[in-house]
Amino acid sequence: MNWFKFSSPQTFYPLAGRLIPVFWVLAVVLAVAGLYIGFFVAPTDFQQGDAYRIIFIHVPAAWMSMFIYLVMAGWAALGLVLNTRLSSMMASALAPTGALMTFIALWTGSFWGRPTWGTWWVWDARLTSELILLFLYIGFMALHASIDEPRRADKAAAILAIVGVVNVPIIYFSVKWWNTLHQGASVSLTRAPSMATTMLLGMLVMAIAFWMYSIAAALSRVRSIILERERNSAWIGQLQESR
Amino acid sequence: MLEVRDLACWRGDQCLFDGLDVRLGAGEVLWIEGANGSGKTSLMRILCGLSPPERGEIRWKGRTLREGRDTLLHDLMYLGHLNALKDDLTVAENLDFHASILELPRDGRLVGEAIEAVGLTSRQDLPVRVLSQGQRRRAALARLWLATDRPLWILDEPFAALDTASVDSLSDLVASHVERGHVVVLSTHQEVPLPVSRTRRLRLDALSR
Amino acid sequence: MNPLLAVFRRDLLQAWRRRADWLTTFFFFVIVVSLFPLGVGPEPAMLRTIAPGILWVAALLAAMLSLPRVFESDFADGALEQLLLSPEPLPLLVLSKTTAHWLLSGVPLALMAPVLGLQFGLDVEAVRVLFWSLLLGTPCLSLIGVVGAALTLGVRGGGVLIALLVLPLYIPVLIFGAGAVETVATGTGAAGHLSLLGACLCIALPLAPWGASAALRVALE
Amino acid sequence: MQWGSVGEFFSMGGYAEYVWGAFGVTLVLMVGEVVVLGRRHAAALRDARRLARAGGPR
Repeated sequence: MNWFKFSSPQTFYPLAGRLIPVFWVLAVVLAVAGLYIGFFVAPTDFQQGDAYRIIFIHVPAAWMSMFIYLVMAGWAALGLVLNTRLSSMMASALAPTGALMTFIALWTGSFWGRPTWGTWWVWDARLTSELILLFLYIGFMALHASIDEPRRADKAAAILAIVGVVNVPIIYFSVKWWNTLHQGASVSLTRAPSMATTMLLGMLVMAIAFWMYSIAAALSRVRSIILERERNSAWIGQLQESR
Repeated sequence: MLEVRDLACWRGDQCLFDGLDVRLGAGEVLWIEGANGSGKTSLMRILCGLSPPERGEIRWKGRTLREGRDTLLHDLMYLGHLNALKDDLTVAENLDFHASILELPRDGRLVGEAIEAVGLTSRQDLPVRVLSQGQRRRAALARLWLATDRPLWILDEPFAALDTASVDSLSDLVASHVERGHVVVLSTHQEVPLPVSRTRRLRLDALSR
Repeated sequence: MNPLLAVFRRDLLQAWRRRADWLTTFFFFVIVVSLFPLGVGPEPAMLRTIAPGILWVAALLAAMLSLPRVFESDFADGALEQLLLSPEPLPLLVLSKTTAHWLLSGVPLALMAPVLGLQFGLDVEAVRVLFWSLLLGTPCLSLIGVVGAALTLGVRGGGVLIALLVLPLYIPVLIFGAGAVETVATGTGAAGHLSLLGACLCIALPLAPWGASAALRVALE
Repeated sequence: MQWGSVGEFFSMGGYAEYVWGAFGVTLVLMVGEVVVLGRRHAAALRDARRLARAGGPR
């Protein structure tokens, strides 16, 4: 099976069309299962009461925000090196979903911090790095949007993503260093409540659900990007199917 | 020396030219003609390797631009649409700078002769800012007198804004350069006295789709 | 004179002939720093604690202000095209332009910061560490900044966009730089921070010129 | 099964506004993204079709 056949937007478009519903269904099913575990199976935490249940979306979203940035930088690098348009389209399709995941991680993090530590925003190493990651996403999307010619926009944003992905570990290390220097890490989200197996299971199921969601969202957005960019090529004309 | 096979160039959704095949031997001039926006400058930038073509291949001395990039950079002399002159620097300083970064011969005598050849000796210590458009173009052209050993010249509208005397001296230079077995690719709108036997004309708008 | 020296000398000569442009970034630094006591209040104890952070953030912003100038004029008058067509490898040419930018923006800030530090009540030891941290940190700012300048070349709204791209990448340098000065107050040595700054410089030195050259080639396509 | 009654479930041990604030916004954002994606795809499809009918690619 020649995988390269799918590297051209024309052959990838219908394939993605068939895959998207599969990922949506998987995402919903796994989310329902995860929420069921999170709310009905996992016991109440003796320290934090029921507020800790926010962990079932906070941690998956945080994982996904980091994972999507890496995958995005990977596609961007591929597009830059191999000059394949589809990989660059995939990178710009992933960016908004990644930024959304980062925002969700920040939002749920502060909603979890309020009842547990009494403040809406905690300058904790992970939350602060999450905030900086959001800036990186916004930088990627802003640069891509401000260049008119799509091909140049892809390449410029790809270079930014590569420089960004090299900086992410450095940023995380420096923020952790800064955090221990100033607070001695008295307040930190990293020490989540003792992870009973059901809690861990719930979180993993939710993480996979978020993953399916991100794939479906990115594939759907990449189809729109293909339509917008390939407007002039002949194969668009024969698109009969309504979807 | 310079081979162009089935070259195509698009600007956004519009095809500038397609299916361009040219083969230039030693001692030939390629005269590119075409209306404004027909892709003359784009073609020249593609030949220099500055921008990638939509399709097609370019070979210099038998090797593609990707493999033979170093040889091309050592052999090429590109005069763009823009003069590449810094307004705050004098004519002499600009020329000296270009000679350094392009690794052209730089001793005082040659630089002096180049400025002499474009008739700017009296203004060589003035900042380029105060020069007229024609004088600036001549200041930019001075590099060519330093680059007589470069086998490939790519000149984008070199005769623009030049008076008749400068046009003649430039076309003589191009003629002598080509007689030494080098290759010159240039674009211009004016009828310029070039060595007819060695000149090939190419109309770009005939190739657009 | 080899091409790298030629680019370096020309940038300095060009900047010398347009001194006013470069003095603005210098005065921006001084003015921004002097705004804080007016905003926060003159109590010496307060100023002393926030001084490292303010001096470093102001230096960072001032360095960023002068970034578009690195390529903008060469891009406009066609000189950048010639640089791309020079036999000399582009990353090295970018490195010599970055050095010129650092000399014109980073070094003056590092020289001026101690004076402002004293104004904020920092003791001599802290001011000394401040100078060294800036001297070691500003090259990183120039290197990372040059990539941003190349990426936003000829892009509408480039000036503001460059801040959005570059500031997140400046954060490690800010943390280590400002942290170095603070450690003097807490008595622990600044060696740790300064060595981390040095590490940032070692990472930025090879990566940034590569990134900037790739971005320049893309910008001139 | 921890929750005695539905009311107890929704009170979430007294942390209702935080838990439901977090989950609710996440749900709204995700559903919002799906809606935006659907609308963007439909618009792109419509433009592509209109261009194709209007005379096809030059």
